[in-house]
Order: sequence, then C-alpha cells, then structure tokens
Amino acid sequence: MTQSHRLPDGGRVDRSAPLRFTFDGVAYTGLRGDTLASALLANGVLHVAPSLYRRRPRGIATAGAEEPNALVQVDGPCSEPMLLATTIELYEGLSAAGLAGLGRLDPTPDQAVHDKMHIHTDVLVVGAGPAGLAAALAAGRCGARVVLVDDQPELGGSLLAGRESIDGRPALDWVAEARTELAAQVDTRILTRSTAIGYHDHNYLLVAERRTDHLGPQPVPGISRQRLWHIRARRVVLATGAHERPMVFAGNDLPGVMSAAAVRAYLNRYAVLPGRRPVVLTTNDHAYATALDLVAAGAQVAALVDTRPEPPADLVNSARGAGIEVHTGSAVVGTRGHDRVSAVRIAELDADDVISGPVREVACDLLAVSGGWSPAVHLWSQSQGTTRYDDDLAAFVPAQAAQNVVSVGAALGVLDLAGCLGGGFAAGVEAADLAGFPSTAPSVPPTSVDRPPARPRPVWLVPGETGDPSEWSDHFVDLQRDATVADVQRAIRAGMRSVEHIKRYTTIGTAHDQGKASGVSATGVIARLLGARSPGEVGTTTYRGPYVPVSFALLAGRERGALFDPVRTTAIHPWHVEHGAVFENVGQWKRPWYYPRPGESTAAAVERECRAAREGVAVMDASTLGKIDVIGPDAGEFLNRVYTNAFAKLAVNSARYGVMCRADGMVLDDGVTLRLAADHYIMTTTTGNAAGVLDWLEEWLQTEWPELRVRFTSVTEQWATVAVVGPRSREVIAALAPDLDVSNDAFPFMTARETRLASGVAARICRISFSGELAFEINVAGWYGLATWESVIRAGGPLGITPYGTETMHVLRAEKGYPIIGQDTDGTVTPQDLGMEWVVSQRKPFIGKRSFRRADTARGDRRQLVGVLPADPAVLLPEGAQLVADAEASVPTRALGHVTSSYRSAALGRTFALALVAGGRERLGETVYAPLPDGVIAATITDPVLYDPKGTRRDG
Amino acid sequence: MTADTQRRSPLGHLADVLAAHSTGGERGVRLREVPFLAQLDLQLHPHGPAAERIATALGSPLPTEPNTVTEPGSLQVVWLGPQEWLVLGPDGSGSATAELLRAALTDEPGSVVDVSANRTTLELSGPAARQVLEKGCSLDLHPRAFGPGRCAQTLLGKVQVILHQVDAEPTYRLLVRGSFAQYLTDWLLDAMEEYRHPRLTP
Amino acid sequence: MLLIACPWCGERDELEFHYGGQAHVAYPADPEGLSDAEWGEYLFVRDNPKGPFAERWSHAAGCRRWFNVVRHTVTHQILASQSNHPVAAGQPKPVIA
Amino acid sequence: MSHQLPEHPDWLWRTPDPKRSYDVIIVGAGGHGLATAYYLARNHGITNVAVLERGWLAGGNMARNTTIIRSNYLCEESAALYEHALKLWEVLPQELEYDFLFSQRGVLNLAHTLQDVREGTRRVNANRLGGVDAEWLDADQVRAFCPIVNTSPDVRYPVLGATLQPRAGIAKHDHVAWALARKADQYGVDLIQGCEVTGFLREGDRVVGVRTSRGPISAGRVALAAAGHSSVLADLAGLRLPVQSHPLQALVSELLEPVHPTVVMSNHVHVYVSQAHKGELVMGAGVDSYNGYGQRGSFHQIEHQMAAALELFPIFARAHVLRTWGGIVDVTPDASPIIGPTPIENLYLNCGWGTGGFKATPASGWVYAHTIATGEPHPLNAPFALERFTTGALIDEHGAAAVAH
Ligand SMILES: Cc1cc2nc3c(=O)[nH]c(=O)nc-3n(C[C@H](O)[C@H](O)[C@H](O)COP(=O)(O)OP(=O)(O)OC[C@H]3O[C@@H](n4cnc5c(N)ncnc54)[C@H](O)[C@@H]3O)c2cc1C
Ligand SMILES: NC(=O)c1ccc[n+]([C@@H]2O[C@H](COP(=O)([O-])OP(=O)(O)OC[C@H]3O[C@@H](n4cnc5c(N)ncnc54)[C@H](O)[C@@H]3O)[C@@H](O)[C@H]2O)c1
Ligand SMILES: Cc1cc2nc3c(=O)[nH]c(=O)nc-3n(C[C@H](O)[C@H](O)[C@H](O)COP(=O)(O)O)c2cc1C
Ligand SMILES: [Zn+2]
Repeated sequence: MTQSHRLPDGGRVDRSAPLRFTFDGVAYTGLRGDTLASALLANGVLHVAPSLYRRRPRGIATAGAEEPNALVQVDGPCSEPMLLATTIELYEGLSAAGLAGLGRLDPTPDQAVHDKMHIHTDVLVVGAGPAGLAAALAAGRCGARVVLVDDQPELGGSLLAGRESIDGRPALDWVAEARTELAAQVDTRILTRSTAIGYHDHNYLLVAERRTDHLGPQPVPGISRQRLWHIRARRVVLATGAHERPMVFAGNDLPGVMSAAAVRAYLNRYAVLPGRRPVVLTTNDHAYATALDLVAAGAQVAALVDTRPEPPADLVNSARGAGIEVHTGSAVVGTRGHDRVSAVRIAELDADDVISGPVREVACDLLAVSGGWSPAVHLWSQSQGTTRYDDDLAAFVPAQAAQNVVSVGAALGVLDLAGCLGGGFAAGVEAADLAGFPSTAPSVPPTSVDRPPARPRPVWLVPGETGDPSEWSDHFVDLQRDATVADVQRAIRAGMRSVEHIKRYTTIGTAHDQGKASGVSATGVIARLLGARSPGEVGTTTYRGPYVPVSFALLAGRERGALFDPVRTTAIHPWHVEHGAVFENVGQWKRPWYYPRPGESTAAAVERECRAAREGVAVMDASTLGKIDVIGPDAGEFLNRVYTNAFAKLAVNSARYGVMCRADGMVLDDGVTLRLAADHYIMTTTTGNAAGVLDWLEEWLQTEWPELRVRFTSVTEQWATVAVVGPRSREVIAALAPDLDVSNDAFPFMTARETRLASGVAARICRISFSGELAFEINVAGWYGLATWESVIRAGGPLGITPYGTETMHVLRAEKGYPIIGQDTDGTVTPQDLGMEWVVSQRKPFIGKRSFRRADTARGDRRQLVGVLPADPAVLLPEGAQLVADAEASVPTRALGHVTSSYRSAALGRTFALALVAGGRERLGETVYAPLPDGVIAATITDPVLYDPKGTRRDG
Repeated sequence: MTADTQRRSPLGHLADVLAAHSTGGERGVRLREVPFLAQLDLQLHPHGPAAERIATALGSPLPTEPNTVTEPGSLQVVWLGPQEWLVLGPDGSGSATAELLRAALTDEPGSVVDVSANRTTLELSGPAARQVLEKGCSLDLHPRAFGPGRCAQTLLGKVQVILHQVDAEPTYRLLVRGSFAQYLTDWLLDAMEEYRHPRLTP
Repeated sequence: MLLIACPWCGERDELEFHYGGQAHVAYPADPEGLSDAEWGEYLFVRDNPKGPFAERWSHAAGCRRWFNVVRHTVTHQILASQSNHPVAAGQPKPVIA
Repeated sequence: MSHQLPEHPDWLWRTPDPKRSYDVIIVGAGGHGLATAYYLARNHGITNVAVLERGWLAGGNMARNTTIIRSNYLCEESAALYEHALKLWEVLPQELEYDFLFSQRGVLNLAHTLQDVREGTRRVNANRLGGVDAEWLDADQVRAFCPIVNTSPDVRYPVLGATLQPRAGIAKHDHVAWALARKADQYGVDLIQGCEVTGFLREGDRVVGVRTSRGPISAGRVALAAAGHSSVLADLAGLRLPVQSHPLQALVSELLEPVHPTVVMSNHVHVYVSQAHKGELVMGAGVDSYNGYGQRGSFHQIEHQMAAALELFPIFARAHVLRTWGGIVDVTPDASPIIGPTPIENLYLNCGWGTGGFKATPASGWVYAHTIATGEPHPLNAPFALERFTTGALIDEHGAAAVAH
C-alpha cells in the first residue's frame, strides 16, 4: 500500500522506519512517529466507524485525546476496546478495528502488569508545551525538585505541530535544548507518555504513564505496561494547553470535517496531507496558520471562511497573498457529501448570526474548523478551582484557585507564544519560591515575537438554511452520542433550563470524550437556544476525573491475585499445610478449619476431631487470638472500666474471662485476661478484633482517661499459642513441661504458670478451656511456635493426639453454650441477652453500663441466646434459619429469632443449635419451627449449655 | 536439646529465594532477612527521671526527635512515638537489655515489653531499593526528606511496617509482624522483579 | 487522599489514620445521672457541619496517638492541627477535652 | 448492540416562581422529595405544595447513585419498607407513564466467608418469612447465573455462595426523578429550583414557613428531604440529628457490549456492579470514613474498588474508567433511615438513607406523604422514628451490609 497522503518531507516521523499495520483487516504501512490516525490519513483512510445510534459515517476529527470519533479495538494477547486512533502510537504489526462507540471485553486473561509509584515533588508541571517547559526550566534552575509530565512521546506540546520560532530559532531547537537542560538537573524528572488524569485534594495528582504500549501489545519482561504515579506536590503548574472547539452547523459530522489545529498537526508533525482541496472555517486567528501551512504543503485551499466581519488585515492579506479566497463575516452553513465532505455551503451571517446573504457552494475534500479555543481547565476544575467566562476570549478561563496551583499558557487563555513562554517561566520561578527555593539569579525568559491573537467571533450555533432549531437534526453537538441541536431544543421545550439537565436529557458530554472539545460548544448552543446573554450565564457541566479513560487494570495495579490482600499466617502454618488442613479465612488470617484424612468428609473429620477432644487429647493452633500487654499501676482500674466485669482484684497468675461492650451496651469483644504481676496483665481478644480492640483501648485511655497510668503493647505475634485439650491433655503437658506440677491443686483452672519446656523453650502455660474439657494453653515466643507444636504432637502421639480446626472448636464451645462474638452476636446483643448477667458488674462503672437501662435494652422479650434441639436428632438446622412459633403462619410473619450456630454433636449424639430467640429464656421447652425452602423443621428450646452443664469435666 | 535449634524465623525458609532474587549493578536491589534481632518495646515519659536513668545506662539519650534512630553501642533505638521506642539489639541481647531498662524505669509508670518474636526484619538495599519502596510507600523517601538514621511507622502496600534507613546506598530495614512477613516478602519480590531486567530505553 | 499532619510523626497519607468523629465530646461525668434522652444524645448525636469541623484522628498505622484537627468539610482544607510540641512541653496535652 | 435510551417526554415540568404560601413545603427535590410530593397529591389530594431545591432538580444523590433496587434487607422493619417500595417500582412505570428502564434482572449478594454464608442464609430465611423473594445459590449456581463472576476456589476470598433476589434490579435514576417530577407538576405541585432554604419561620414552637434564597415562604407544614444536607437544615431549626454526612463515590466505564446480565454486590471484597442499558458498567466505591460535603471522595477508594472488581471479574481488566463522581450520604448509627415528625411542630424529617435510599424512593414518598398528611406515621415508618435513638430500639442493618446499596 502506498502512503498516498504522505508529504515528501518534513514531519517528526522516521522515514527509515516503515511499520506495517492492519485496520479493519486491511494492511497498510506507516512510519515510526505516526499515530494510528496519522498513519491511516497518510493512506487516505479517513472513515473509522459508523456512529453509535444513527449509523452515520464518521471520520478522524482531531489529533489528540479530545477525539470524538476514532475509537478502535486493538488486538493483542488480550484485546483492548475503546482506544483512540489519535493517541495510539503506531508499532510494527499493530492490528485494530474501528468501533462505533461501543467496546468489546476480551475474556482472555490479561497478563500485563500494571504498577504504581508514590513520589513527592516541590513543583509538578503538567504539560510540556512552551508554557510548561518554561515553567519546569525555571523551577529546576531554582533548585526545586521538579516533575514534568506530558502525555505525548516527545516534549514540545503544540510546538510539535507548528512552525514557530523562539529566540529567533526554530522553536523545536529550543525544545531540544530545554530537554537537555532538564535532563541534566539532578532533581528533575520528566515523564512522557504520561497523562495527568486526576487532581485531588491536598495537591495529590495521579499520572498514568504508558510504558510499553508503543512497543506493541506483548508484555515486556519486567516492565509494567502502564504505571500510575501518585504525586504529592507542594506546588502545581498546569500548562495543559487549550482544546480547539468544533462548530455546530448542518452536516458538521461528515468525515473530512476536522479540527484546524489537528490539520496543522497532521501536516507539520506527521507529514500527512489530510485533504488536497481544503476549506478552512474559523472564528479566530489561529486557523490562518493552518491555511498557510496547507498551501505550503501543496494543497489547494478552496476558501477561508472567517466569522469575523473584519479579521486582522495582516492575516487576511497573507492568506489572499497565498492565493486563498477569504470570506469574512461568513460561516459554513452546510456540507455536502456521503462518506466524506465533497463541498461546503458558505453564507454571510449578520450580527445576530442570521444568514444574511446567498449561499455559495464550494467543492472541497476537507473542512478545517476552528470554533475557538477552550483552555483545558479539566484538572484545574478537578482541583476545585473556579472558572469564569471571558467574553474577549469567548472561553471559560481559570478564576479562583482552591489549592496551591496556577495555570499558565493556553490553559490560562494566553494564546500567544511569547505570553506562554513568559507566563510559564514566571510561574516556574514563583512555584519554586513558594516551595522554598527562591531564585537567586533570575534568568531571562525565552522570547517569541508573535502577538496575542485578535478577538474571536464565536458563532455558537450556525443556523440551518431552513427550518428552526427543533428541526436541525444534523447539526451535531455531541458526535459520539449522536446528539444534535434538535435534541437540545427538545430538552428546552420540555422545560429543561439547567445545563446539567440538558446534559442528562440529551446525553451530551457523557461519551468517551466527555465533551473535551465539544462541551463548551454545547454550552454555547444551549445559551443561544435559551436566549441567554452569554455562555457564561449557562456554565459548563462538572469536570470529573479521569481526564482520559484509564483501564481498570491500571487502577488495580498489583493488588491482584496473590497480592490482592495480605494473607496472615501463624508460625505453625507450614505444619498445617503439610498435614492437609482445609483453611478458613478469618479476617486476613488463614486458620485451619479442619484436617480431613484422605477420603474423609467434612462432617466425619469434625466428628473425629471433637471426639478426640472430648475423650482423649486434641490440639489447636490458637496463635491468631489478639494479645495485648496492659502494663502500669492503673492497669487494673483501666480494665475495670473497659470490661463489664472486674479485674482490679484478680490474683496474680490468675485469668478471667471478660466481656467488653460499646457505649451503647452491645457486646464488642470478649476474651481471657491474665494477670502476670501487680501492674501487668495480658489481654486476649478475638482473632478478627485484635487491631480494633487495641484502638479502642488507646482511644479511651488517650481521650478520656489520660490520668490513668497504663500502657498497651500489641504482642499478638510475639506469642504462639497451642491449645491442648481433652481429658488426657494433662499427660501431654506433664511430658512437655517436666518442671511443672500439673496436678489440679498445684495448677488450678484459670491460672497460669511460667516454665521451661523439656525442649529448653520458655513457656507460659495457662489452664483455660473453651471446650469445657480439661485444657491447657501453651504460649511460647513466636519463633518457637512450630517446634513446640511439633513437640506437642510427638508427646501426644502415644495418646492419639489429634489436631483440630476452627470448626471443631466451634462445636465444642457451642455444646457448652459459649457464644462466638460475631457469630452468635451481631452488634445488637447485650451480655444479658447472652445469658451472662454474671459477667456484668453491678458495683463498678464500665463502658456501656448506662445503656442497659434504656427502655428497649431493658425489655424482657429481647432476643436471648438459647439452645435449640431439632425434634429429629438427625436433622441439622441450617445456621441462619429463622424460627417461628406457628408452623402454619402465613407470610409475611414475624420471626421469633434465628439460629446462630448449629452442629452435629458426637458428644450429645444428636444435632443441636444455638439461637437468639425473643424472650427465649422464658420459652425453655417450647416448640418452635424453622420454615425452610424445602420444609419445616420443628425444634425445642432449651438451655444453651447442653454438654456437662455442671462443669465436671474441666478438671479432667 | 537447646532452645536455639528450635527457633524458626518467619522467613528462614526463604533465604535462598531472597538471594536468588537479589541483583547487583547500577540498578540492583537486594533483599535478605535479618532474623532474631532482640526487640524491646519501651514506653515512658520522655523527660522523667527514668528517661535520664536510661540515657545514662545506654550512654545516650532516647531519641526525642520524631522519626529518628540513635545507636548507643550495639543497640539501635527507634523512635515510635512521643512516648514509645523500639530498642533493637543483636540476637540474644534482649533479656539483658530488658533488665537494664526495667531497672532504670523502677517504679515510674512505663513499660518494657520483649517483642523480639513479634516482628522480623527485612533488609532491602541497593541503588533501586528506594524505587522498590516507592511502589507501595507514600512517604517522601528522597534524600532531602529521609535518609540514614531516619525511621517511620508507615504502610508498605497494605502492610504496616517500621521503616528504618540504615545507610545512603540506600539500605533500609523493614520490621514487619511475623504473620505478614510472607506476604510482604512476596510483595517485595514482585516489586523487585523489574530491576532484574534491563532498563527500558525510550 | 488527604494529607494529615500527625502532631508527632508529621504529614502522612489519610490511609495511615483512623477517623474518630467530632472532637471535644467528653464522656459524661455521671452517665447514671443522665436521662435516656441525654444518654442517647451522647451516644448518637454529633455535629455535622458544612464548614470547619473540629474532629479527632488517630495515627493508627503510626504512633497510635489521637489528636484533633479542624478541617473544612467542603474544601477539606485543614485549618488547624493540634500543634506539635512533643518534648519541650513535657507531658502531651490530654487530647480531647 | 447498545441501546439508545427511550425518549423522554416532550414536556416535563414548569419553572414557576414561588408563591407566598403553600400547605406543604418539601425541602429538597431529590427522589424522596419528589416522590413525597407525588404521593401527597395522588394519595391525599394535597396539591398546594412546593418542592424547594437549592440546585437543579434531582441533582443530589439522585443524580449519582448506582441505581440498585432490592428489598432483601435483614431487619423485618426494613424489609417491609423496602418491599413496599419494590411493589411500587413494579407498577410505577405504567402509573407515571414514563419508561424509566426498571429492569428486574436480579441482585446477587456474594458470600466469601463462612460468616458471610451464615449471614446470607439468615437474610434469605428472614426475607422469605417477610414475603420477600430470596434464594440461596451455591458457587456453581452463581456462575450459572452470572458467568463472568470468578468462582474459582483459588482466589483470595473465593465465592462460597450468594443470595439472589430475582425481583431486584436497577432503574435509570434521572428518568425516575423526572417521571415523579412530571406527575407532581401535573398535579399542580410547584417545583422550584435554585431556591435554597436558609432558615425557618417560627411562631413560638411551631414552624410556619421557610426562609429561602428567594425570600420567605409560609407553609402549613415543612418536610425535610435533603439527604446529605439534613443536618445543615436541622441545625437551622435548632435540631441536632444522629446523622453524619460522608462522601460516597461511584464510577462508570465506557459503553461495552453486554457482558453482565445481573447485579452483583460483594460486601467482603467490596464490589457493586451492574451494566446499564446503554452499556456502561456502573460501580459503587467505598464510603470515606470522614465527614464531607464536597461531592467527591478519596481516590484510594476507587483504586481499591478496581482491584476488587478484577478479583471477581477478570474480564473487566481492559475496561476503562470513564468518569468518577461523588455524592454526600447521610449516615445514621444503625444504617437505617429516620422518617417521621420532629419535636418541632409542623416540621417533618426524612433522612438517613445513607448509601441505599434510591431503592426506597417510592415507599419513602408514600409513607412520608402519609405522615405529613395525617400527622401520624404510617405503620411502615413508625419504627423508623427519631425516638429510637433514645429508647435503644435501633434497626441495625450493619450486620446485613457494611454498605447497603
Ligand atoms: C455514589 C452513590 C451510590 C448510591 N447507590 C445507591 C444504590 O445503588 N441504591 C440505592 O438504593 N441507593 C443508592 N445510593 C443512595 C441514594 O442515592 C440516596 O439515599 C437517595 O438518593 C437519597 O434521597 P434523595 O434522592 O431524596 O436525595 P438527594 O437527591 O440528595 O436530594 C436531596 C436534595 O435536597 C437538596 N437540598 C439540600 N439542602 C437544601 C436546602 N437548604 N434547600 C433546598 N434544597 C436543599 C439537595 O440539593 C438535593 O437535591 C447511592 C448514593 C451515592 C452517593
Ligand atoms: N493563536 C492562537 O489562537 C492559539 C490558540 C491556541 C494555542 N496557541 C499556541 O499554542 C501554544 C500553547 O502553549 P502551551 O504550552 O500553553 O500549551 P501546549 O498545547 O503547547 O502544550 C500543552 C501540552 O500539555 C499536554 N497535556 C494536556 N493535558 C495533559 C494532561 N492532563 N496530562 C499530561 N499532559 C497533558 C498536551 O498534550 C501538550 O503536550 C502556544 O504556542 C500558543 O501560541 C495559539
Ligand atoms: C447510573 C449512572 C450512569 C451514568 N452513566 C454515565 C455515562 O455513561 N457517561 C457519563 O459521562 N457519565 C455517566 N454518569 C455520571 C454523570 O455524568 C455524573 O457524573 C453524575 O450524575 C454526577 O454528577 P456530576 O458529575 O455532575 O457531579 C452516570 C451516572 C449514573 C448514576
Ligand atoms: Zn503519628
């Protein structure tokens, strides 16, 4: 394929590097330095895909991120939808297809890596056009840390598209020197191919860097495909340039209608001639350069249409001098053509934008349009800066800053190069100064000789040749949403007045381009149709991030798969893995759930584990319980205040179970606390609540009781805890801890002993039981956990010691009626509801106490914890089953309560459950019913303690 | 059987993996575990008589400038908060140091808790070490803001760490709770992967 | 991502902190002496201004200290943060009055 | 193929100037205020009503929610209220003569831990007793119902099952608001935009009207429906509420060919996602912990949301975030709303819907209109009175959903 529209020379493309690519299945060749769009145009391809709803032909309309039409799906190991041909850098073998505004997700797993970086800087400059470069140079020279980001592969911004000069030399020479100087500054970082997508509070910006996309779709080993930079900046300089606006006239969506600035970029940067017989339509000075560059490139410019009755004479003369017919005070009022513009219709407009003369048709193959310039205020607005409408510029420009930020250059509405350079430089010096790097030797800013452009004449709505706005259904306001002036008019007729309503009625501005270039044009149209004095009266819709769409994968970064969320493991974990444990996620912890033998069912494994604990000896890794050292002369007093029961008088080396409530009286956590010395306790918390409880303690100490002399240290991982449970546990402990007298008298229930194990390891052994059986907990320093566990297994071997998991632990405790916080409670349960009046001190104050007297909390018919025995002892009530009094009650009906825990019990020889039941303790013996999808289960309410209610087993 | 042969550090089984993933050179980065450091959590009022006694006993005052570390003798004292420090020492030095600190504390309110087994230490060093941390740490680690002798309690990825910069190479130490050690190591190895490959030329 | 100055550790990302709601809400001196309505108010009712708000934060992933901040709830500007005189001033002020 | 949205009607509402006096003034033209106005007229014949809105109609949370509608709440009181709403949703498109794309495509609430499974089963059983459709699905059934969900056991938090409410789904938020507004306007209700309530007119202990940015307006009764701004308004009346306003964010992708047939919510991994009619994926992110009136949130919430989304939906990797935004949600201590009279005569309160009030819109309007018209709560909102924070009779929905979209 020949590149029929490639200019013979010029441009920033590498003619020695031809690249093959396919688009919609057709093979083409382009050059390194091309975008997909410029390569297509070089091959004479303009049309991309039909429009979304009306299936109208649409072509490449711009040369950048504001593109409304040229959406493509790019093939690769995982194809990617909805990329812009105007921003995709061409690479060898690129394959893409046009999309009609609707993407397709590829189910192939995405193997690409995306990562993140967090950096800080004194000055962040966004945009490396003349204004941004000048700002970065200046700030860097002051010694500030500078980060300069730009979304293009090379620095220069709009200079890449033009033929300007700076300091009397080609502007791109200056850019090259600036780049060299910046690269030499130690503390300056340049990020190209990097788009600032978000500007958040406290000067926090997000920058999306495309690291390998230009190399092709294959992952590059070791290099993330894209990277999200999190940048905290002391000062920000926004030099994001301006977007050229489209104009709204009949048939403005035909392929071949293109932004004049884009045409200039295609000519000068990509050496592509988008049309051989163009017409230029403008409201302002800028498009004259496009017209002249077109002539220079060999095009025959059929007409230059300027809306202004009296454009600057020098511009008109230079155009006429180049052989261009100039129509002043006129506009293009319509286009002709099917798949591509073939002619435009030109007419004069009077001061009220009404057609005031004959319409002339001029043949052409391209219409370059400059509807004016909208400063790219997106990031500014995201930073909560305000904008105001500037009548002279016919644009919304930054007004009041909300953070430490300034806008410069075209982003501020400064449209002359000299102003951009000077303003950028001054802003760089100032930003550095405010960040603490005053300039010692102010250098001279670079200069240019151009002058600020003359006043534009925006024509927000070019009238149709016939009819009224309600009929102008090919005056497109939003190309991607196929939304037209007729749609806007309809919204207004329906009563809509606010730009936000019209947006939502018409969907204008909600497509992929988010109205980047067309949004202000839409405001202009609305203003016109509402009869508003100026677009400023109507305003714009809210600018929201991201500035350009970014992939989910980029935002997810590396928090995927194995790194999605931390996995916490105990010191004994390797043993559990080796011995086939099935794990349960408890918070971030992995806890053994049960240890099935080969071929064994869950139920059988749990039954076997339970039996071992009730009849022989069993062992569990209890290391995940939270542990907090509570130290100080007021430790006891402190515990008295946070627990419902008293701890101040607990004997040294004794342990006590405690319950904590929130201030509203609901159970927060429970656990056993051991007193190690007069001023030293160690508290245990539930696995999931460890961090929360420590926070809770610190909060009360620091914010309410700073006078209490007590300190907390989290020691959860300091200690590995091995629970040895069962009537024969004493034998195991005796073997392990030869120095310890393990007899009941010498080592009673709820006491602790420090000892040295036979292995030489120092241990603290407690007699605590969560199963009702004789039981011991061995605590050793975390790094001895595994060895200690192994020695327990060895010592218990002859007794058939059986490791057990959380499921067995749950069965054993439920048989004893012990609740699990979070399973048998849900934040609405008091200790009294759990039947634990005994744990609630009547004598001392504690957090939550006052709440028990509230009307509802004191009610007798609150849901209370009871046991529930299914009538059929083989039937297991599902946890979460609801209980009703009347099996026949018709729906809707109120439940009495629900089953919180339910198990098969080997010890009881039947199934059983715990439930929270309204007035449950008054209902012992009553029959209740659990209506379930596949039938009703009858059950009897009982006391929750079903196993060994007298507690005869805990001493062995 | 002596107790020491029974000890397992949380990452002991990964020593070879860490070595294999470490790289040298201009953008190299190395990771290793420094197991079994003695660690004592010390809390007390920074200006009471006990603090003075501790200064005398250690031969240097506790660091009171936030986010700094002092190095009396073979110990390192890491500032954790206005009234809290972590005293680090060589393996085995814990009980002696604890005694010294407790003795100095006497009956002044405060606490000394042996937390040697609570955390393990990862050492990350080499020219790319800072970049590896920047992948998941929001602190400003630029030499102007952070450097040898500085420390912070912060987040690396989703994991809470005590970060301590040891030297200017840079070498960092990361103290992490044992239960998170494996995950943090996986995270670090993944973040280091980039530096095993040639730099991408623009 | 707010940047919050811990009076002790310095400026850190919001993620390191726990939010503690309105500042200066003291635990009632005598809860038992309160009516249900007063107690309910203490439990559940907090100011919720649109504008400057004195609130508590705890540096949960850092030094675990609680402190007060005045933040504008629309702009998120931090208008005041409990000042940092950790050592010189001796015993840190009880934070919440 | 993507769908073009149904056309809006040719006529929506008038833009009247405020009269000097109304029987009822509703403050806030969000979904709840509009539904209240509609039902005041429809059910109670009260039409001398103004809805005052400081910004543009339905531009608050109504413009920014993820449109999830379901009634499978945990507490009986909640389920009854939300189920009343669901039944109204089922008839409203016809009644309002407006196709607001109510789509009963089902909502899955995924369970990832054994505790999630218990809670899910509890909710399913409670819902069935309450007359709310609910099913429990195991992981295979989840995959069959929504094939793009990753039900592999190898992920960090595998899907262990889900509750399904088949009648639940989504509706197009603005269309809903406009449908209500249009009918209210037809009944003669004045919808007055750009009119901020800045104070209350009082006669002794009674409220007799409001001060506004457009002058004082008197009223027989004043009913607040200001969502995130409820505390600010209550404060003007000297009332303190158990409500805190937090930022909550959401986002959309570009338009994509249909891949996601239902609505999936996961509290544990934190994902809420549906695919709207046009084709965009609509997702909710987390609530910021701190108070905020800025209609924007912290970006880490979005990043976390994306990681979570990819954990559950690997196919979303190359979808793109097109736009993010935030709302201001009014959160109560028990995550349930407050609807009823206030201690101040003639002043009524409807707030505290937090992250989940869109789905309740019709029922909220129904019961609130009843309360305003009769001075007494409707049986459905009686339990949701302000007094519950004194008695302790909270309707605690935290157990059911940390975020109750
Ligand atoms: C991101 C996000 C996602 C959500 N997702 C869901 C979901 O999936 N499902 C669901 O059920 N719910 C969801 N919600 C919650 C739901 O949007 C709200 O609960 C509900 O919209 C609140 O009721 P409303 O529509 O009346 O509020 P709003 O629309 O906020 O209406 C309140 C109105 O009061 C006005 N107002 C305030 N002060 C004054 C004053 N002084 N004078 C005059 N007017 C005033 C405001 O401008 C506003 O228009 C979500 C919310 C958010 C923010
Ligand atoms: N005469 C006129 O009417 C007229 C009109 C417009 C522009 N201009 C000329 O254009 C130039 C403007 O210079 P300037 O420096 O202000 O702007 P610029 O357009 O030259 O540079 C802006 C740069 O910022 C980049 N950018 C924008 N948003 C970004 C983001 N979010 N993240 C990363 N990069 C982003 C752009 O790609 C571009 O490279 C001047 O030379 C001026 O004369 C003239
Ligand atoms: C369900 C839903 C779908 C949306 N779809 C789109 C969309 O396709 N394109 C878009 O730009 N915005 C979409 N939005 C977001 C709105 O543009 C807008 O951000 C939101 O209403 C909040 O308003 P604000 O951004 O003006 O503050 C959607 C919002 C919702 C609630
Ligand atoms: Zn701190």
